[in-house]
Amino acid sequence: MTSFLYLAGLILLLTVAASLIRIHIGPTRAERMMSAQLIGTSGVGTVLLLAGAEGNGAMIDVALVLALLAAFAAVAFVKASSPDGAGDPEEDDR
Amino acid sequence: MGALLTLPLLELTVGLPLAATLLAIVSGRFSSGLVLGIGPAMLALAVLLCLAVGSHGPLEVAVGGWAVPLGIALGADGLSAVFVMTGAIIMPAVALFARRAFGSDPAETTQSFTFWPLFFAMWAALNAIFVGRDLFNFYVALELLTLTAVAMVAYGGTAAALRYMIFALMGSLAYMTGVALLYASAATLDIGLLSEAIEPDRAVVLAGGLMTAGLLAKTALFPLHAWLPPAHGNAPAPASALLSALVVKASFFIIVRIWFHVMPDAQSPWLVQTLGLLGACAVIYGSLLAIRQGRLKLVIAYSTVAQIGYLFFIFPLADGSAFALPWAAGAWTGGIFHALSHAFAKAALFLAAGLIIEALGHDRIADMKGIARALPMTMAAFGLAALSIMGLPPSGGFMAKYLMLTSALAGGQIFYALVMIAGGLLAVIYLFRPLNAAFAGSHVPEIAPVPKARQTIPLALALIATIIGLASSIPYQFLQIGLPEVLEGGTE
Amino acid sequence: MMLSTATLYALCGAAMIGIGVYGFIVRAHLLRRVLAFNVIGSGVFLFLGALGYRAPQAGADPVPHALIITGIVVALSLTALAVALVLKHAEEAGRAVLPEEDREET
Amino acid sequence: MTAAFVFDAMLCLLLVGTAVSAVAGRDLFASIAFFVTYGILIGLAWLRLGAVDVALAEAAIGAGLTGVLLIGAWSMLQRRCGDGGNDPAMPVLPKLAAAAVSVTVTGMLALAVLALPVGAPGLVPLVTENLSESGVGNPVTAVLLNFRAYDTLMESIVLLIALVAVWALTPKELWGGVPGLRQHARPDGVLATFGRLLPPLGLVVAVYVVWAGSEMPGGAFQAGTILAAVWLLVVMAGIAEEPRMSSRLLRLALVVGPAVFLGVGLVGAAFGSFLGLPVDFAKALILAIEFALTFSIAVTLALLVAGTPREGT
Repeated sequence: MTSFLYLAGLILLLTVAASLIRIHIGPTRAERMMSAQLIGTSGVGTVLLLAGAEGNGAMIDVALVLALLAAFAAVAFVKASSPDGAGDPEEDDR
Repeated sequence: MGALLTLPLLELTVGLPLAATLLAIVSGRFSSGLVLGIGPAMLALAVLLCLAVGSHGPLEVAVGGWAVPLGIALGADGLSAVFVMTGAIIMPAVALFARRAFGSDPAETTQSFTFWPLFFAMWAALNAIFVGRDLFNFYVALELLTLTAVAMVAYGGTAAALRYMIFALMGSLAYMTGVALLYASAATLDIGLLSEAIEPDRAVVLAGGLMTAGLLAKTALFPLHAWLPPAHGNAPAPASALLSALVVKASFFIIVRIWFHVMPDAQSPWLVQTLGLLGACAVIYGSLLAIRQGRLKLVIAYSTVAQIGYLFFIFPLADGSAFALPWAAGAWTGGIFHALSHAFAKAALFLAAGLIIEALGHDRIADMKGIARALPMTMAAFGLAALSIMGLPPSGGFMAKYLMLTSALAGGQIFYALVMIAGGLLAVIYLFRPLNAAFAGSHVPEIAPVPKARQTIPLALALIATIIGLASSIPYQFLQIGLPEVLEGGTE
Repeated sequence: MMLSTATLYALCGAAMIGIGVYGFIVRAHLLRRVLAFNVIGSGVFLFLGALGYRAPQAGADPVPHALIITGIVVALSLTALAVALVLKHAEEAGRAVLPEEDREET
Repeated sequence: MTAAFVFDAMLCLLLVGTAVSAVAGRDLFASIAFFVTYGILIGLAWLRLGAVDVALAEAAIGAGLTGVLLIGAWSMLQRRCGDGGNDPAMPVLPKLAAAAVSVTVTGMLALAVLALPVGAPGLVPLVTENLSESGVGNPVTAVLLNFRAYDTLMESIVLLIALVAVWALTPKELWGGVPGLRQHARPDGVLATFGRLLPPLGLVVAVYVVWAGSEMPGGAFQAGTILAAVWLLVVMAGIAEEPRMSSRLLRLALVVGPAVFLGVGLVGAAFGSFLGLPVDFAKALILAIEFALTFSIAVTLALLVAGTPREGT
C-alpha cells in the first residue's frame, strides 16, 4: 500500500514536470502563472499522498497552508497584471 | 566582588539595547533622548563586566538554564570585556553626536524615526557577538548587524547600500554553510564544546574556510573590500563612525574566535600566510588609494581598508598551529590592540570630518584651507586621532604596532615588519594632506557655527585612542584573561 | 550502493548551492541576484536539514529544524530589504543593475 | 522502499531543474514562476526528511510570501522603470569561471557529505530527554521557544528591524503615509468577493496552526505568515487600507510580540536565568509568547511586503 502511494506521488511529480515545461514555453504570463498554480495543486495532492504513506496526520496541515497561500500568489499576479499594478482587471469592464 | 557574579551582566549587555530598540519604535520623536538613560546604564554594565572578569576570570552562563549543547551559552573573557567596553564608550559618544542630525526636527522624519531603532539594534547585535558562544547565534546577530548597517549606508546612497548588501548576503550564506557542516560533524554549535569535539578533517577544514571567506567579505579584507569606501564614505558621519569603528570589527572578532578558540589545530601554514598576505595587500593598496582621494571622508574610508589589513597579521605572527611560540601572545595582543585603538581613532576621524562638513558644507580637501583656525578643537581631535592611525608614539596605534613589530622581528618574519613600516609611512602621507590643507593660509574661512559641546566628542574619542597607548598595561593585562590555549605559555 | 535519503537530499542541497552561486555571479540584474540568493539559501537549509536525518530510526533531529525555521525568517527579512533597495535604485537609475555592471544588453 | 527512493530521486531532479530554470532562464517573470514552484517542491522535500514544521514554514514563506514579494517587485520594475528584467551580457570567459566556482563549491560540499559519519543522531537523544521539562510536546517548538529561545528572540528583532530598514528608504515627503500602492478593485467583482470569503477561513487556520504548535507541527512564524497573507488579501481586494506608518497603534502592534518575549526573558533573569521558563508555567508562558509573536509577526510581514509608501496623500 505504501509503495502504491509513493508511486501515485511519482505520477503527480510527472505532472509537475509537464507543467514546468509549460512555464518554460509560456509564451504569455498568464499561462506561466496558471501552470505554477497547477503545480501548487499537484503539490497539495502529493503532500496528502505522503501524509498517507508515512501515516503522519500532521502533514495534512501543510497541504492546507499550501492551498491557502497558492491562492494568494494568484491574487498578487492578477493585481500585477492590472493597468496600474494596484487595480483589478475587472474594473476595465466599466 | 562575588555578588557581581549573581547579576545577569552578560544577558543585560544584549537585553538592554534590545529593550531600547523596542522603546525607540514606540516612543517616536522622543527616542533620541533614550540614549541619555541607556548610555550610562550600558557603561555601568561594561564596567561591572570588566570588574567581574578581572576578579573571577572568564565567565559563562547558560541562557534559560539549558546547558550546552542543548541550549545556548553566553560568555566573557578578557577579549569580550574589552570589546563590550569599547562599544559602551563609542556608541553613546556617537549617539550624542547624532542627536542633532537625527533628533532635532520638531516633526518626525524618515531618518529621525528610523535611526534610533537601527542604532540600538546594532548595539545589541555587536554585544551579542562579543559575548556570544554559539556559532548559529553569531549568524543571527550578524544578520541583525547587516540589516542595521545596510540601512544606515542607504541614508547616503542606494547603490552603495546595494553593493554592500551583495557582499554581505554572499558572506552570510558562506558562513551559514560552514555552520551547517560543523553541526553535522559535531552535533553542537558551542565554541567550547566544538573545540574539544572536532578533528581537523575534510568537513571541518572546509567549514572553517567557508566561514572565514564569508566573514572576510563582511570585514572587507582585500580583495573583498570594494564595497567599503563608497559605503563608509557616503553615509552620514555618525553612521560612518559606527561602521568603521565597530561593525567591521564584529566579523573580525568571530574570525578570531573561530581560528584561535574553535579550531586552532586546523590553522595551516597555507591559511595563515594567505590571510597575512591579503592583509599586507590591503595595507599597501588601501593606503595608496587613500592618498589619491580628493574627499576627506573617502580618505578616511580607504584608510579603514588599509587598517583592516593589519588585523590579519596576527595570523602569521601568532601562528597557533604548531606550538606556542614565545612571541605569539604578544602578536595576538598587538592585533587586538590595533582593533581597539583603530576603533576610537577612526570614530574620532569620521566625527571630526562630519563637523567639517557641517561647517563648510562639503569635504573637498583642496577647499578647506585654514579650517583649523575656525575649528581648532575639531582639528586637534583629527590630528590626535591621525597620530594613532599613523602609529606614532604615544598613541594606542603605536603600542599595537610596536607589539606586532617586535613579534615579527622575533619570529624572523621581516616581510610583515617591512609592510608595517611602509603602511605607517603611507598613513603619514595620506593624513598629512588634509592636515596640511587645514593649517594652510592665514585667513579664517567663513563657516556655519558648530557648537563647542559637539566638538568635544571627537576630541574625547581621540584622547582615549591616545590614552590607551600611554596606559597600555591595563588593557594588555586584561586581554590575557582567558587567552586562547594555543597562545598560553607565550606570556612571560 | 544505495544512497540514503539523507545523503541524496544533502547532495541535492549542495547542487542547489552551486546553481545559486553561478546565478549570483553571472546575472547582473539585481532582482535575479535576490532570486539566486534565495536559491542558495534554501540549498544551505536543505543541506543542513538532510544531514540532521542521518539516523531516521532515531527520528529527525529537531535542532536543525529550529535553526532552519529561524534561517528562513532571516532570509525573508534580508530579501524584503534587498527588494526594497532594488526598487529604489531602479527608480533612481532607471534600471535594476549596478552602474559598474551595466554592459550591453543581450 | 524502492518506490520511495524513486520518488526522492525524481523530486531531487525536479528541484535541480527548477533551480536551474529560476537562475538561468531568460524571462524574469518565468524565473519567478519557477522560483514559486521550487518553493513548493522544497516543501515536499522537507516532508520526506521528517521536518513537518519546516515544510509548513516553507509553504507559507518560501512558496507564498517570497513569491508575492518578487511578483510585486517585478510589476513595479516594469511599470515604473520599463525594466523588463533583461540582463547585461556576460562574456564567455567569466561565465566559465563562474561555472568553475559553482562546480568546485558543489563538489567540495558533496565530498564533505560523503566523508561525514552515517547514523549520527545529532541532538535527538538530548531533546527527547528534556522534552518533558520544556512545557510543550512538539520538539521543534521546545527548541525554538525554550532551549534556544535566545535565537528566536533575536530573530523576532531581525524581522522588526528589517521593516525599520525598509521604512528607512521612504522618500522624505512620503514619510508617515500609507505603505505600498493604493489598492482598489471592483466592489462586487471576483477579487473583492474573494477578499471577503477567504479571511475567516485563513483566520481559523492561523489560530489552529499556532495553537497546534505546542503539541504538533506549527508555531508563531507559520501562523503569522498566514495571517499576514490574509490581511494582504483584504487590502488587495480593496476592502481595507494599510494603516499609516505614523500610527501609534500600529507601532505598538509591531513591538508587542518581541516585547512580551523580552519581558518574560528579563523577568526570568530576575528570578534566576534569562529566558528561563519554570517547568510549571512553561506551557502557559510559551503560549502567551507565541500568540503575541504571531500577532506582531503578521503585522510586520504584511508591511514588509507592502514596502515603502508610493504616493502622497
